[in-house]
Amino acid sequence: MKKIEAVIKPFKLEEVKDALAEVGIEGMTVAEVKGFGRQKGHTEIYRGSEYTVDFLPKIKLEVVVADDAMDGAVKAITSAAKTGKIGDGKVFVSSIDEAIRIRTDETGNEAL
Amino acid sequence: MKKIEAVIKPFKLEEVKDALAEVGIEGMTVAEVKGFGRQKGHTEIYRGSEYTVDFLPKIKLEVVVADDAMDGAVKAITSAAKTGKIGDGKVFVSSIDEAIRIRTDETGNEAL
Amino acid sequence: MKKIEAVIKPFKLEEVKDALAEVGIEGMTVAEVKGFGRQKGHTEIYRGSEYTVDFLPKIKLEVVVADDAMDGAVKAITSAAKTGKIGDGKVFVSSIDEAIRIRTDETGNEAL
Amino acid sequence: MIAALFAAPLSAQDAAGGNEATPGTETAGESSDTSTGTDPETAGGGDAVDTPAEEEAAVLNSGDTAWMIVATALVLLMTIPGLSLFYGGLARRKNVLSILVQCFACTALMTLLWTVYGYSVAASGDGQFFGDFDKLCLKGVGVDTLNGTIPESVYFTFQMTFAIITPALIVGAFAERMKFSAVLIFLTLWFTFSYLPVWHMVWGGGYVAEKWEAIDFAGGTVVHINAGIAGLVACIVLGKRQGFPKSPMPPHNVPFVLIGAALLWVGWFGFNAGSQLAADGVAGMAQLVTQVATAAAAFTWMMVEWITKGKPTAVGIATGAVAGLVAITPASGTVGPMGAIAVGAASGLVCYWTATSLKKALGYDDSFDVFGVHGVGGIVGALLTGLFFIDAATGAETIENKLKGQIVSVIVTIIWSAVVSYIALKIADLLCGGIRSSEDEERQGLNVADHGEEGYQL
Amino acid sequence: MIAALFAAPLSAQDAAGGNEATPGTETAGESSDTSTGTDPETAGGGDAVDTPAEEEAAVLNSGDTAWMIVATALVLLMTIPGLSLFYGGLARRKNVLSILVQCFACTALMTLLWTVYGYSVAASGDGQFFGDFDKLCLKGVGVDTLNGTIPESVYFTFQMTFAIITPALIVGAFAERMKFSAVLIFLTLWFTFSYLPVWHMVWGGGYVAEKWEAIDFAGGTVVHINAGIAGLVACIVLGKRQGFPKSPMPPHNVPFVLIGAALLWVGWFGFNAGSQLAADGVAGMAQLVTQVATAAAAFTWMMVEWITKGKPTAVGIATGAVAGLVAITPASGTVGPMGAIAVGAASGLVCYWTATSLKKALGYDDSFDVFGVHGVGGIVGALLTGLFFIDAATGAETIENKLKGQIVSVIVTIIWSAVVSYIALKIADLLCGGIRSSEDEERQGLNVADHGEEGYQL
Amino acid sequence: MIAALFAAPLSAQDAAGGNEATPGTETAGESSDTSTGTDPETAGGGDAVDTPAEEEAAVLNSGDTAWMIVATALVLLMTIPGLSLFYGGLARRKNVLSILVQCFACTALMTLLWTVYGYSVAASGDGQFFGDFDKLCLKGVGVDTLNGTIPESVYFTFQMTFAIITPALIVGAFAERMKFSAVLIFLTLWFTFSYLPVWHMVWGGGYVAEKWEAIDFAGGTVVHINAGIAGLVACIVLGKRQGFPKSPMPPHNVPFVLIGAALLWVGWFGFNAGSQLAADGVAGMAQLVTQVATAAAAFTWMMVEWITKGKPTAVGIATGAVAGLVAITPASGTVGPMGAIAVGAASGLVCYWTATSLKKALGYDDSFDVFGVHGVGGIVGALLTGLFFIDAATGAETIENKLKGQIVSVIVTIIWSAVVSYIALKIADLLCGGIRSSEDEERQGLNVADHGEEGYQL
Ligand SMILES: Nc1ncnc2c1ncn2[C@@H]1O[C@H](COP(=O)(O)OP(=O)(O)O)[C@@H](O)[C@H]1O
Ligand SMILES: Nc1ncnc2c1ncn2[C@@H]1O[C@H](COP(=O)(O)OP(=O)(O)O)[C@@H](O)[C@H]1O
Ligand SMILES: Nc1ncnc2c1ncn2[C@@H]1O[C@H](COP(=O)(O)OP(=O)(O)O)[C@@H](O)[C@H]1O
Repeated sequence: MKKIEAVIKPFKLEEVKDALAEVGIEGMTVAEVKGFGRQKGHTEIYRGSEYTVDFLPKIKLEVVVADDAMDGAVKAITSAAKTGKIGDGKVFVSSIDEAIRIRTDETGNEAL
Repeated sequence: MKKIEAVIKPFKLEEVKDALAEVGIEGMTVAEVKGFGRQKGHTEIYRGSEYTVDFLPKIKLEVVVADDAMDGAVKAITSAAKTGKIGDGKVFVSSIDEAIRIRTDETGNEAL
Repeated sequence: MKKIEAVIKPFKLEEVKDALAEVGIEGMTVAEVKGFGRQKGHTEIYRGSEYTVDFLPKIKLEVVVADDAMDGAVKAITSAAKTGKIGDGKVFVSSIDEAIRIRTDETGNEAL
Repeated sequence: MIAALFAAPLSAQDAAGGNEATPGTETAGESSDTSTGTDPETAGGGDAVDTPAEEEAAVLNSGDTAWMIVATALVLLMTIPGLSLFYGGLARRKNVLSILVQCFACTALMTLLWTVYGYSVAASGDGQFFGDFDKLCLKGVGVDTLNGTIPESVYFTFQMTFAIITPALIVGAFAERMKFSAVLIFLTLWFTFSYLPVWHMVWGGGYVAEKWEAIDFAGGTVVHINAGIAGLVACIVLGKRQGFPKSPMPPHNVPFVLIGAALLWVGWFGFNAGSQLAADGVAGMAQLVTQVATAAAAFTWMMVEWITKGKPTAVGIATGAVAGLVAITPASGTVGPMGAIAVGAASGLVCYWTATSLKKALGYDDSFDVFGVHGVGGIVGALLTGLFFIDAATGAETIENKLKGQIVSVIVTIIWSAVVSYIALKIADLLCGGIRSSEDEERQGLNVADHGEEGYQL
Repeated sequence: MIAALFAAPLSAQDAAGGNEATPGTETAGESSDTSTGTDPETAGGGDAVDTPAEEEAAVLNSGDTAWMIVATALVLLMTIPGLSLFYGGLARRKNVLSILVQCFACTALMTLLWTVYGYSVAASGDGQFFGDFDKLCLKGVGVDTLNGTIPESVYFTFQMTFAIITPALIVGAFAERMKFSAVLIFLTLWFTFSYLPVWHMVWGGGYVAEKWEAIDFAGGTVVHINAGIAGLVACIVLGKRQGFPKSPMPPHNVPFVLIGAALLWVGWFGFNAGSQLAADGVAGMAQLVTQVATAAAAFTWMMVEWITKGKPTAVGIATGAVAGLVAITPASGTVGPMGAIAVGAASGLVCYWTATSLKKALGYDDSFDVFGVHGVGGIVGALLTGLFFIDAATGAETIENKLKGQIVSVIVTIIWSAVVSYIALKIADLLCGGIRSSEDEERQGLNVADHGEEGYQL
Repeated sequence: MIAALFAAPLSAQDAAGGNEATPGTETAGESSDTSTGTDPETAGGGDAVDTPAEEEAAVLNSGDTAWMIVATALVLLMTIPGLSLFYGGLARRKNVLSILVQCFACTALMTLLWTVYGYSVAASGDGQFFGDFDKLCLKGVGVDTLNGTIPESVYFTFQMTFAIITPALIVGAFAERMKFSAVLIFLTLWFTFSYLPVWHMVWGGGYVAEKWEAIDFAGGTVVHINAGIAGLVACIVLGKRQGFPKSPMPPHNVPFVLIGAALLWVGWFGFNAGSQLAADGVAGMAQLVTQVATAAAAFTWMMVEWITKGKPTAVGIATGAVAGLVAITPASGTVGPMGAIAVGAASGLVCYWTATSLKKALGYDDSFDVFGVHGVGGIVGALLTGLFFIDAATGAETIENKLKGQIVSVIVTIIWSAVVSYIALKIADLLCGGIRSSEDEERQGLNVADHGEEGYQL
């Protein structure tokens, strides 16, 4: 099994979710994170002094899929999350040794 | 070393923590995440219009353990987190190449 | 490519970020997490009853780097995050199969 | 008939007490020269010192003055922090500061405009639609000038707080998508060419008051219909927020919404009972009916939502309360307790229907239902004011003519405000090179885009 | 002796000033017919217009009216947003809206009930336990009806705000686990069969007032003991919240707790000084002792916590302030500044002990310590009121008989409220098929379960 | 000249109205014996009952009393929750509770100190720098004692609220790094040896009032300069917060900042108009100029920031409003509407410059700009008060001597407060073994370190 971690722009979450649903992926876990990279932040002002905020709000999406479902899932994510502007984010793929569904103790692909 | 990632129901955190302590695991990192899966969300109302909230609050638990401690840890988590109802969550296991304790620069199992 | 996950003390984030910049790493993702370990928590009081809070606020930093950049990155993090006091945190290294930059569909090291 | 029923407590008492006094007449006991918030003679406070007739009658009453100083503070409390929180809580987190700043800036700006020319144009002189310039910069108003039994300074500041909250109400309609600069320009123009003339027409002895003797005790038309219509026009001209109505936009801080509604409720006593300009029986009854109507509206909204949607929401009960406050405003000087329950229940029902069904049907994006609550609630109140009115002096019901007056004042206000709003928006559009924030700014949120700040660091 | 010491400033002054006037007597200068909030004759406001004797004396005083209109607004402010925030902040995030909605709905509901029958049953007629139906729907109350020197409408609305906050106080005891429908039914029954009769017994010339001349200037028994006992019974009948006391349930928003406490403090001036029904020296002294006692209680709680727990908490100092406000309530018309310090310090100590040690010992789950603060604080205040009372007219200390009256009124209230509460809960239980939320609803939180909303989107 | 322009509305009116009455003179109509908040005779409220002359004149006015009871509540509202929220929101999340508790504890502590000896030392007796002990524990003050037309109890409590907010203001300067115990000790010493004597010198007939007849209608020197200087000294002695100014320390809750500013604004009407101690034309004009000056300052700050920084911030407009409120305080009894605009605009400009440029240049860490806003704003106001003053009685401008008096009072206050603050800090240092929290405590945040609580569980 593969774990796909995607860091995307927050307002793209809904579209990505729908895109994944279309390729049959019905489970995922998301977290609010802050991202630092090429995309420049904005400046804020407090009592006359300005400072730059360069950690930008992003959404981190984690999906564990069967090996063969991987390519489809990655494509779905990248195409749905793309705006073409700096800061669209990244997708990272890694390997999962085992997956277990707590409720049923099913393991492997059945657990997903 | 293995990394165990478990997505569980928030109110189960305490029990899982205690279960892990019993098998001698004294370190973990948790994050508040939102989960999407089989478990259906609830509907909310705002000025007459209803909408479904299908990302549900979950807790993601990360524990890195020595290879031999893995099975025990996984069992501890699954049994403590189980309610038998949809939405209990998943456990994912992956491999860790290296671990370092920042304070002491110890590496490998000593770092855990 | 390698993924470096570091759990550090929140007030060390800026220093770690700068240290990584010095070794040429310009991208990272951070999340607010809570940590449980050797470091003891504090006690709080509510209407006369005291209770211990043992999940402490930590920052989890994720950086994906090319294999050869790994050692430098790890050193940068550990040295910048170190206070020598219990609770400095951990660094975990694991392998990444693939990385994609959503904006450009670049893959591998180009994506970082 | 029905009116007799709902206004009964008043007239019955008038008989019993052997006192003809009724709000809206010249014989309301010790508060005679201030008993009618709508009386041409006194509404233009300044006149008090001009007409020799009232000159001698004019003696300062410390009780009335004490009440009016406080009423003024209460009405300011309605805007900041009351309305600011009500709207700010309804906004999405990324826009909360833009709402708060718009309310604050409106408070500061209108205070200055009202001082420099607003008061004079509204309350001085007796044109049909506008007043005159005799009191620019408070010329001739000093420590000892009186308006009835209170210092004119107090009357001036009390009315100023109305001039502050009315434009601020509109902010809720175009929230989350309008440039801050455009907001300031639009509100300035609207204040000058819609608020002031409508004030003069209804309270300053102008067209509506003179020709139609319409009743607007505390501002149903001048404040609420006037602002509600401006809101509707503005949100239509601006267009919908990105993603509306597809993606839900739940309030980011519901407790703020309820704090805001609560402060509006409390402050409204100053608004309604204060409009009597005296601490007397009419003021007391105005406070009573305000409380009762608000409760009836909140309760109605809650029950209707519970029945139709399955759950009574916090935002719902708070919105219902505001709807009741709006509707009782014009009637608060003439209606009785039972009439108040009717007014409240009616506005709860109608506003619920507007803010939910009608809005969905027509598809306009009135962010926080300024039209649905203030526009519609104000109309409901204005009409029922005519329906439940009884001329206690004669005891005769004069519903027909009363209703006619009310209907006319409503129509005049709607048309006037709509036209002025539209033109004002176009002018703002020209001056600001577009009144709408850019797509990216709207997405990023106006906190950072317009004000360079984030709402919270939690 | 001790009493002489603590009430000294009053009597001393009475001598010096060569003026017998003292709160609670018939000779308190220009406010004679309203100086005793507990005087059977005037408490039932309506009587003012019935007894010919007072008929002629009855002239509206604009100063008194101004103060009472504001006092009414202040007491409403205590419930919304004051109490709502105090309780809402103490709740866990998942339940904050259920608290706010319960307080809001209680405000709307009680306003209607008080108008329709509450006022009449409490304040009209002279039965032993209940009043009569003469003033249903405010029959006979109009713009010109007076109660003493203020419009009866104002007296009615002022007392309404008491009828609102008292049931709302109970909400804190059964918070986070009771069905919303059951809450409304329970509060309606309790209001009708416990609040109204106790009001009538203590303030309406009923049993306690007549037979025992108990002193309750602003509502120590009628409001606080009454509500505190209802809370205790309710939380015991309902049972503990899941996880109590094992898992900690810290407040989700401590700043809200302090804002709420602050607004309660400020609003309480209307509650206590307003109970004088006039703007005079007694009202002024009532405000003074309220401020001093509250400060003493807050400071005491802070120091005790600091010493015993090592740290003075924010929730602690806020709770201490509320305890002081509760305790001084019945005494605020008769005690002097030094007595106020004693009352405050005593309540701070005793309530701290109840809310911490006693509750732990007995193991009941009074979510926000309604019994610990209002029940116990009310009892402390009621007793000390008798202890520090001095009959200035005679100068003689009458502690014995005074104390007896106070003790009786406390016991009567405790028993009455406990019995009614228990029965009311059982009835609600039948009507709602259980008064407690389901396990899942409680775990999910009542925001979503009862109201279909989340508190924040942060 | 210029003065004539800005104070014109007043004098013009005086001519027109054929009435010499002007605030600050002995002939201001029916409020003569209370018209000068700065008049030695009446400021020391107690005197009212001592001098036989006033004895007979002294009759309670229910309107004035009604207003003053409410004004007292309004000024308390300024500290809790007003100032607490303003400061609490500006703090970082980890310190919000320490701010709130410090404000609350200050409220409780100062209430007790003012009661036990503060009032007597400040307002009783006629020494040059301190009063006497005749009124310790309110000796001789009872229900019937009057101060002018209001009960002395009300005057006492009203002044108590000033004694509460003044030390509380200082908290903002040393926020986020001072031990709670040290805070309490420092404030107690400062209150005793700086607040009380300055009060006596300026309002109690002491040195400044007697020798220089300085005008301080509502507390520009006594409250704001006094506190502002103490804040500056304290933040310098304490040293900077860790990371200041390198790492940004943005407010954790900007909506709280705006709610706080709004409540300060509303409450300030009690502060300024209340200082007239009567509900009359002077009070009305004081409220008017307070509103206008505040709006002018908020608007000025907003525009300056918009022009210089590119964006108008929420914290900016709120801070500007406070700057305006501070500056108009001493002038609110004598300046006219146009003068108020000038005072507001000037303070907006100068305070903006101080809080941004000057602070950065000098590098001191005045956490929430207590010196920048209250110290500097107070000075601006005090000087302009002299500049815009017109002696209407003679019609002659007496700027020179007036200005001299103002300058002296400012200098005396600055020196006195600075010296006392420094010594008080040193004493606190000794008693607490250091006044500064440990490095770890500061990093962890004072919520947990000092109070064992976290602000939110969100
Ligand atoms: N090396 C990395 N490791 C982990 N996350 C990264 C890395 N580089 C970028 N990111 C994440 O991807 C987000 C987008 O990257 P950025 O360089 O800003 O734009 P782009 O993806 O278009 O190159 C960043 O905000 C950060 O969260
Ligand atoms: N493929 C997946 N990848 C990552 N997380 C998942 C995946 N499927 C489910 N989850 C997580 O597990 C949680 C529970 O899954 P769900 O299907 O709702 O119930 P169950 O675990 O009982 O099958 C989800 O809320 C989500 O957070
Ligand atoms: N086995 C583990 N798996 C995952 N995270 C861990 C583990 N052990 C510790 N951590 C994280 O590292 C943080 C610091 O660990 P701790 O034992 O407190 O101090 P130290 O790192 O100095 O040994 C913890 O708060 C937790 O977030």
